[in-house]
Amino acid sequence: MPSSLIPPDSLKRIGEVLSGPFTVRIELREAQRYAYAVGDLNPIYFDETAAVAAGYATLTVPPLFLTHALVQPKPIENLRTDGLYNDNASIELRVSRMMFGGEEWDFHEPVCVGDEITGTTRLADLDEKEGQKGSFVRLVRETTFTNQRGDIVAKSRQIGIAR
Amino acid sequence: MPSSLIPPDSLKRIGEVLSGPFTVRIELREAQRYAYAVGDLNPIYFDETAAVAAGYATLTVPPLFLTHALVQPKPIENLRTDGLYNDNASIELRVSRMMFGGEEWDFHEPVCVGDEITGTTRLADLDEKEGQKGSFVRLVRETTFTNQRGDIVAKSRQIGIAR
Amino acid sequence: MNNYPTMSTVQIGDELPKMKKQASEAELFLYSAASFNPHRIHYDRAYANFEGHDDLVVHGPLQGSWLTQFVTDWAGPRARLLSIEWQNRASAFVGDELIFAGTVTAIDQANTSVELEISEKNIDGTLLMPAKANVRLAGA
Amino acid sequence: MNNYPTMSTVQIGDELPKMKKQASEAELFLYSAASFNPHRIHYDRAYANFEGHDDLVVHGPLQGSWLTQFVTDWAGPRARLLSIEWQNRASAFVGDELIFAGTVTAIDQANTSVELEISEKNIDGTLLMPAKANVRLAGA
Repeated sequence: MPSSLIPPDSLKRIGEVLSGPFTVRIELREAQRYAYAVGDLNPIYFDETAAVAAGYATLTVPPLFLTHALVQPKPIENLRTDGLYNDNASIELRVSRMMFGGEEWDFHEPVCVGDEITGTTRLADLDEKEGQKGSFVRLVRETTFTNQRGDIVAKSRQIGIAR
Repeated sequence: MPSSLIPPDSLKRIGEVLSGPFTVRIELREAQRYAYAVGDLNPIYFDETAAVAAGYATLTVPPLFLTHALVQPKPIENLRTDGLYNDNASIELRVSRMMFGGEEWDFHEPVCVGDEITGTTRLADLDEKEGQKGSFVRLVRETTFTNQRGDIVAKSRQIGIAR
Repeated sequence: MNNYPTMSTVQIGDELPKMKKQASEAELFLYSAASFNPHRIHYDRAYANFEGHDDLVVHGPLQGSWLTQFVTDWAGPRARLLSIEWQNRASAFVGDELIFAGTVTAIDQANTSVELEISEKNIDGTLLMPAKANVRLAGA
Repeated sequence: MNNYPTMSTVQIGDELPKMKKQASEAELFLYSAASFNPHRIHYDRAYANFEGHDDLVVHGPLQGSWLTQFVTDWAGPRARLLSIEWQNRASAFVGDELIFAGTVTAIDQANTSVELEISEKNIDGTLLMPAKANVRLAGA
């Protein structure tokens, strides 16, 4: 059955790189601003002695900060009315609303301040499902994060629900 | 004549260090986010070739970014109702409202990405004046910015008006 | 010494100490700023209403970071979060009191890790985010 | 080649090309974020009203950075801003059309620099920020 909500050209994009690879250095101040904003005062983000005592090479960072560390500065010319940016990561769908459905993370290696992290995001999955409120689209963006030694440090799957 | 708006203990603070010295590295991404937010797309902030052609060692940064580069991450526990932080830089005054009066900047040396900038802010001036709408307080915070070679790169004077 | 769980002390059914979060307008702003997210539904009430939200929306990833904090506060700094996942079932809004609760549901002695089931609810008892996490405990 | 002013071409009375700025809610947010300033008067309309402001307030330092951009756009990348100062006479609010204008008021051949008088006005013609700048021009 052809999908009513997903144009064929969008289906063909499964597997495509949506953003990256981008490489950034994990910055102390960005990570600490993030931890403070979350209200997470874990000493392994603020006190090098505590981080080393906990088995880290130096200060580590909140696990989910990785997503945000990769965000590239963008010009305001690309702002949309909703405050988000126009970018190539948008997938064309016959829907009126995209919602945040959830996330799945796997952590493989610690990430510390000063690490050079490379992130690449792909369209991992895109399909139409039937729910109680009718058809909806499930869209999965998977990001693989590697460090300067080539180790995969984490993978995230961000699930979008569109209807 | 004794000042009616400035308590004697506050007057004694003239010359006192209000914040710093803090040393920060000028970060490319922070500076570019600032330039984008201002809408200032000068190539000397984004294109290393253009910056070098204009006489800089590498990418330079918007002149007024210096103030913000020095802002320290702070815990949300210290947030006030107005969204600002409680800190020691507050000067006790018998006034109900503090307004931004203006700024004065002198630039001595270029500042480039990667520079280590140290900033120290002092209470440079505090006096009571008579205006058309009655007495007001003029408060001047002066910040001196030096680089990793010990050169003074800039000075700023931020003027607050309180009544 | 501390009271963090270890593989020898942890038991199936152990409950994590509850955690409460309640974000103000300024705290939502700070998270938007720290996560480089200019989406107006998190700081512009009129725009959030225009998009059909009752009030300023608490970011999904902020709640995700609260879930990770809930686990790591319990497990201690020497533990390692191995995985976490959550679903967004309903929105949280500025000022909402949010309660995090969790239970140890499985213990893997070979992997020195435990599985947790976690819930984030508002004070009406509405389940906002069900979550699961795996964490390797420190010590022996 | 370009049309940036040099010490041999600049004349007293030269006018800088006018510049217009108009900041949306999202742009004010982005400046608050980029300048690490959580003050609610810049993103929380109800709070701005509570403090007596007609609407979201445009940051003074943002207008200051617009003033520096106004000068450096005219002077070109090889010029050097030596000093700038401005006074905050009246507030600018989200969505206001702001017009920057300026004139060369003095030329210092020995210092290879010029002095500028600048104004930022809203479309009612209200002077929001009078400013002065000194800039060293490139070339000869």
